[in-house]
Amino acid sequence: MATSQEPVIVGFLCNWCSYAGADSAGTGRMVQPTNVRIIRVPCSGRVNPRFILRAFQRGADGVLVSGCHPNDCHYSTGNFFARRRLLLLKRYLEYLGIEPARFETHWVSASEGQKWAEVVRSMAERVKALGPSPKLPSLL
Amino acid sequence: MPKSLALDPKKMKEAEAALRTQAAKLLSEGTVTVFLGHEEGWDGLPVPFFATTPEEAKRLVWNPLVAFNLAKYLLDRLTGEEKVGIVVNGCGSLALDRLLKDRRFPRERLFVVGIPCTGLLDPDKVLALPDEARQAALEGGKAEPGLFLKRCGWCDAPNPVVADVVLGEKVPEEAGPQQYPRVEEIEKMSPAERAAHFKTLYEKCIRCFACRNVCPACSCRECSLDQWEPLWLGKATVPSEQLMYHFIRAFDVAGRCIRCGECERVCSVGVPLMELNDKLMKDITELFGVQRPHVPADVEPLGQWTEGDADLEAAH
Amino acid sequence: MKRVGVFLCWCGSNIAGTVDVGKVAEQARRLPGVVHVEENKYTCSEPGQAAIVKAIKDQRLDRVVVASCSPRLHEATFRRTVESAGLNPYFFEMANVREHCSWIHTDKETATPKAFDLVRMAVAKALRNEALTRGSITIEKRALVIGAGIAGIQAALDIADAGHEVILLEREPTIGGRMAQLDKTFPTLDCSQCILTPKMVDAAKHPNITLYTWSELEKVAGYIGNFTVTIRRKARGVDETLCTGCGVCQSKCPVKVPSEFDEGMGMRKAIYSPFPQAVPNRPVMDRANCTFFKTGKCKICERFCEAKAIRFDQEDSLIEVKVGAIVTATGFDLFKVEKYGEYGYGLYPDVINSLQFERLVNASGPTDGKIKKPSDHEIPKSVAFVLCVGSRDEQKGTTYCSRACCMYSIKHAIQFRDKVKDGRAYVFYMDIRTPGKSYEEFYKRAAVDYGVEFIRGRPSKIFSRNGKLVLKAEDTLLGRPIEVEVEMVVLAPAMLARNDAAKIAQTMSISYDGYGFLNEAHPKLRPVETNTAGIFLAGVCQGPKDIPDTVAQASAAASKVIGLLSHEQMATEPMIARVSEALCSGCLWCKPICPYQAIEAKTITEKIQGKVVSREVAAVNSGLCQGCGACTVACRDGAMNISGFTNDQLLAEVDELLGASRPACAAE
Amino acid sequence: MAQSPVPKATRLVKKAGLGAWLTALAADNNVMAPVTVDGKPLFRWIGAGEVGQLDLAAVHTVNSPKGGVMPQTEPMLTYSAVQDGSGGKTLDIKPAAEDRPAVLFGVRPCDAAAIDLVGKVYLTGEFTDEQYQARRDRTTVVAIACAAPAKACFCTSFDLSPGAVRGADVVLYGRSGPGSVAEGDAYYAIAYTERGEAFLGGAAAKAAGVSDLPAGEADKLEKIVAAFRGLATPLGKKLGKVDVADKLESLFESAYWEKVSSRCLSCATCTFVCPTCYCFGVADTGAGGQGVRFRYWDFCKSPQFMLMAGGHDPRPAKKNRTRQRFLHKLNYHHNRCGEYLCVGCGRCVESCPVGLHLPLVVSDVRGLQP
Repeated sequence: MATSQEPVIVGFLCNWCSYAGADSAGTGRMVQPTNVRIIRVPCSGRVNPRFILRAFQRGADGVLVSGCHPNDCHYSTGNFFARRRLLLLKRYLEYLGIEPARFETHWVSASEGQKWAEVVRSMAERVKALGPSPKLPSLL
Repeated sequence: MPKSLALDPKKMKEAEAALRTQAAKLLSEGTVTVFLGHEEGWDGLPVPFFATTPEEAKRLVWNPLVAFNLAKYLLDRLTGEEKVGIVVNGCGSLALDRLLKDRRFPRERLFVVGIPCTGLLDPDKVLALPDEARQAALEGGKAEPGLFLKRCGWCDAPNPVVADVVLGEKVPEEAGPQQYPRVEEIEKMSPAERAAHFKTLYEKCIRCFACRNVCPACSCRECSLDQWEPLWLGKATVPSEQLMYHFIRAFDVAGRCIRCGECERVCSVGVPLMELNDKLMKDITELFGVQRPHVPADVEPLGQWTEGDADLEAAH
Repeated sequence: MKRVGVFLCWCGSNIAGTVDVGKVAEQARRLPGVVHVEENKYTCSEPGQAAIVKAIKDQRLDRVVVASCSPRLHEATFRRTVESAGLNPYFFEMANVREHCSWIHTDKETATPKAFDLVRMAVAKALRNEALTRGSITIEKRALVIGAGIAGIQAALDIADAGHEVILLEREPTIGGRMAQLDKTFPTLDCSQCILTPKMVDAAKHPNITLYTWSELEKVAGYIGNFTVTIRRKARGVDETLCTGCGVCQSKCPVKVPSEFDEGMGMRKAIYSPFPQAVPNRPVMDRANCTFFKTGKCKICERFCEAKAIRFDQEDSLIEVKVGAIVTATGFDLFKVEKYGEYGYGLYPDVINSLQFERLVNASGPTDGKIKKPSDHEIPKSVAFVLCVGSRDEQKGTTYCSRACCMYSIKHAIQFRDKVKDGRAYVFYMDIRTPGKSYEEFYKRAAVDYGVEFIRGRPSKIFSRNGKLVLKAEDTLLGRPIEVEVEMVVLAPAMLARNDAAKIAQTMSISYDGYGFLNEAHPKLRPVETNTAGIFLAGVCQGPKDIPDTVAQASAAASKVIGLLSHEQMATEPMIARVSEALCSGCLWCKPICPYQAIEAKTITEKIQGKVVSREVAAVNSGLCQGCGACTVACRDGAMNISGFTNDQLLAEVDELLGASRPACAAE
Repeated sequence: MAQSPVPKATRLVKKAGLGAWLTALAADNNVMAPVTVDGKPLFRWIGAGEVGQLDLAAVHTVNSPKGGVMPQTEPMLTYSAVQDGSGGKTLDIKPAAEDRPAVLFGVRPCDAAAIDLVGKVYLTGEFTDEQYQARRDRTTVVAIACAAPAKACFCTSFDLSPGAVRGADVVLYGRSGPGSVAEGDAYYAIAYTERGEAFLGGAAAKAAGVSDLPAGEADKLEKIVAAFRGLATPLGKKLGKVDVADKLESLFESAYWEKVSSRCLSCATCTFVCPTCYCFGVADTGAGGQGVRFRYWDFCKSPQFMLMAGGHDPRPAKKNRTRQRFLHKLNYHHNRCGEYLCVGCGRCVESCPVGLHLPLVVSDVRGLQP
């Protein structure tokens, strides 16, 4: 069986904007690379930085968080809290030696299928250019 | 190093006498049923000590080696009605305030004796000195800057911020932006160098949890790192799990760390934990404009936001 | 052991064309917990759903995973299917292999393993799904309508007519709002007051409507079906029960101040009703201008009041009301045209704004309906109407179009031409926007029948020359600079959100946009709901609109309220936050993060080492919580979770994707 | 000491040859040795490239070499769900791969004794821990006698000494004898087991220039070895022989435990640095039906240690847990095996952040009223 060597990007998408945006991209048949696996969350504010670290720890080559544009949050403020946490996280990951391009956050609305497709394309490209994420030794 | 760090053993001796009197009074009058302080331990170093009688209060010590923050012991007394006495210096009071802001102990059950601080010495370093030099440091106040606790080097809160009574005079405070030279050094490394640097850190750690257990910002009833469902942290002490441990520990105290450095001090294998905590504090200042991120605030920096926070999307 | 059934949908060739569904099925059989795997042409079809029901029964499935389209499309469908087979609907989980896979990929070799990854993740999550039950909350069958302009009045009447109690709140002395200030309405030119005042009276007399004027919203607590609203009844200075509305106090009061209702074009007294048809017909005392409050002497009104209704010592009072739903209809403010210094508003008395023109042209206005120049009370022979003052101007005003100004300015031009037969009316516009029934015709009539002169160009300057006002502009149709001399200029200001809209929004915990307009839950599909359940929007507080749209939206909001209040109980969504009290340390850092104020401290008692102790923990109000999950991240204890999106479930998805297995299932 | 152990072979190795010895050993063995990392002496597995970091100066590494025979994390088996012949599923289980032979080099006599002490727990009685047995069977312990015991050393409070042999296959004695910090230019390498004898005769030893004892040095050697074994330890002198097992029988309910435990941080420092603490937990890691079952060090000071499903905890407070740790070492184990579960290495004295350690408890207990 051929094991895929394609990089894997874990996407945490808010249900109301970005997940719907990714649906729009699908409905519009906007062809994208196969690297992203989407995990649906209610809001970008639900994304615990620990989830992101867990993904990297388990060998993800990239992590992508996407939510509603600031001021458009379905829950009004969730993405503002997310923005703070993830700003701090972004710098922290970089500090720990995880290349900055491996972790990105984007604001994609339900109607922005085109933008979502572009986010996927460009991030996949950047992560591919970096090569596989360096993995720390584990039992697995 | 702040200028106020002129070790004054004589003042401390006076404070010690006043502390014993104060604690004995509180205990004899029944204001408190226990008083949290230090006594002289087996090898001459102070160890945490909990006096319950005026007699025992005489054993309390206050000297340049009382490095241990006592606030965390309050958690052992959460269930109960009795009032607890505690002695704090500047950083000790920050630890206490941390617990108060985290609603982990009721203020009304506390009687806080504050002592302004002229600096503390690193017990391990002092213990390693030849007898004469040790004496000179402890009794003569002649201590090289390197002998002080690391945290004294960046201290901007030598006076207790929480106290019911203060023994001794206020120490002049020097406010200024916190410096993070070691973080700046690491920031200059390449990503690969940084990854390698922190890998050595993960490999060293034996995951004894002393850093977590001593930390005044880590006060959960049951640490999520000890929980099985979900298993936030795997039990294997392999570098990938150590990364997770150190990430979660540091990120959970981000914005709440008081920069006491106790985590690093109690680490038996020398993991430089403040390299992680300091980075987050530095960034909280840079990103969110919190000028003294180590001072407990009414709303934690990550529990709020402003419209003006940096555009995360553009940060890529 | 859990028994998971996996149903793989072909969606005709929509999925099967790009994903080797058979291969995914083969691999899925190996997954832990999976006891049944089945492919369907169309899982959402009748036979597809029947297959799920059958498998649940035959295979004793306790978890169901469907790999098909987006859960946003069919999650509800399949939950019902699962429920119909006797399984808790929340034991269902979905893998989106169409929108997120087959439709966006072209290569079967790579799309197939990705589809399998998505299935694995869904199975891993489903294994941790829990039975959730919808709760129910009792509904207080009463509505609050905030703002009694035409939107609020319409909503209140509709709700009241449906048989529900309504509290209608208005902070001005009278209901009626902006529409009461208008003279005629476009495009029919029927008299605004004539169509409004009957509704005002209806509202006042309706047995189901309680009117609180001169009152403001103080606090809103609670949640859908159970709001507790605190209202500040401002001291009126008049005992409303005794006052007969005779008006003597007003006529005797010696103080004159510019009338807000007349937009400063006329005067009012310190004790006053804004206009004769005010409802209720009870005056209010303006303490800031009252001589007694300023000097301690006067009390003339009291002397003349036969009903003995004057109360100098009256104080504000707070009342609390319980309502099940709230309609927000707080209206709008006008853009301050002073911001366009080059237009000379404030400098030249004959440069006025449109609402002032409404008062001038109104028969019951300060000039009895005669269009007179404020400077010399002469009738102007020429008037220029300037559109988009503050609208569609990023630099000085707002980016948006205020939607009504084209039409009412055309109306103004027609009214002017009607009253001043030899006058000339100029309209300076950027685009004339007439999207409404009979609107375009109205515009044509103005140009053709009334000879209104339309000039496409935004004036760059208005200045005075020889006692006349000169508008300097570029006629963009002719492509040349022009100067037009007139005797009066009317500026059409942008409609703005109320200057305290943000405060009102915060009081109610609803969101608002950068201009302060309140946000609807969805711009197309939920235009009158807000993101706070039980709070609805009507009128310009949501965004600029004209009267017909305002009334339509008000009735829409009312119908939502009526729908809500027609139930005794309401089901609550179970996918909301929950606290593990055993783990909660009671730090309550979750509390400030909650956008719905759904988290409160609660004291619990428990036995610790034989001792009974009490301590505080966080408690989630299931009526308020909307399930966003922001609190879960603030919770370091791991005590806070979102049902349906628990930490355990989300980590399981990550672990499953990246964990030990990562088997690819492409062609061997 | 009851009777002197009998050497099986006696050799001399130049200090300068140690590096070559370790390098040669590393080719076929996993080698664990004391190295200094950022100022902290640690016992670590070292590769051939890290031989230069060998540091025998510190008497105590922060951690003990117990990880050499009881890794902190040790895979036990791997499992994966596979299809069986009939379209169903079955679990494919494979034992963990075996490591290479191991040499624990530069182990202090107390730590070597600890390996033997703990070995009894795993290898005697009704149940033999096969994985532990296999690991012990492929491990050679090369101890080094302590020329200058540290302040916290108290091995002499038990039947041990800075020159003790228990648990070691080979013991290195500094040629210039105890008392001098510089241990001289060479060591006497004495094998006390067949494994040790083979080890000294092996190819790696040759590469290090391990030679026969120069003629006429046998007497000197005997004196020096005796001197090592007669050497006092600072804390041992203060503490005397540990003798509290019987007394503790009556102190289970003593208020002392509450008092002494009150400052405990509930961390694992004492347990993890202790050469004789051996408790472990078992866990799985993996996903998608594949994974690894492993054991890992657990610690009785943890509030989770005895927590049972359903929430009951037989040792709910620090008092219970602290009492357990010390009674285990000073009473229970003594009752079972006739010796204390402590070798006096002094690490708890040095590492406990709040000065709560075994010698303190021993001396306190002596003063307690039963």
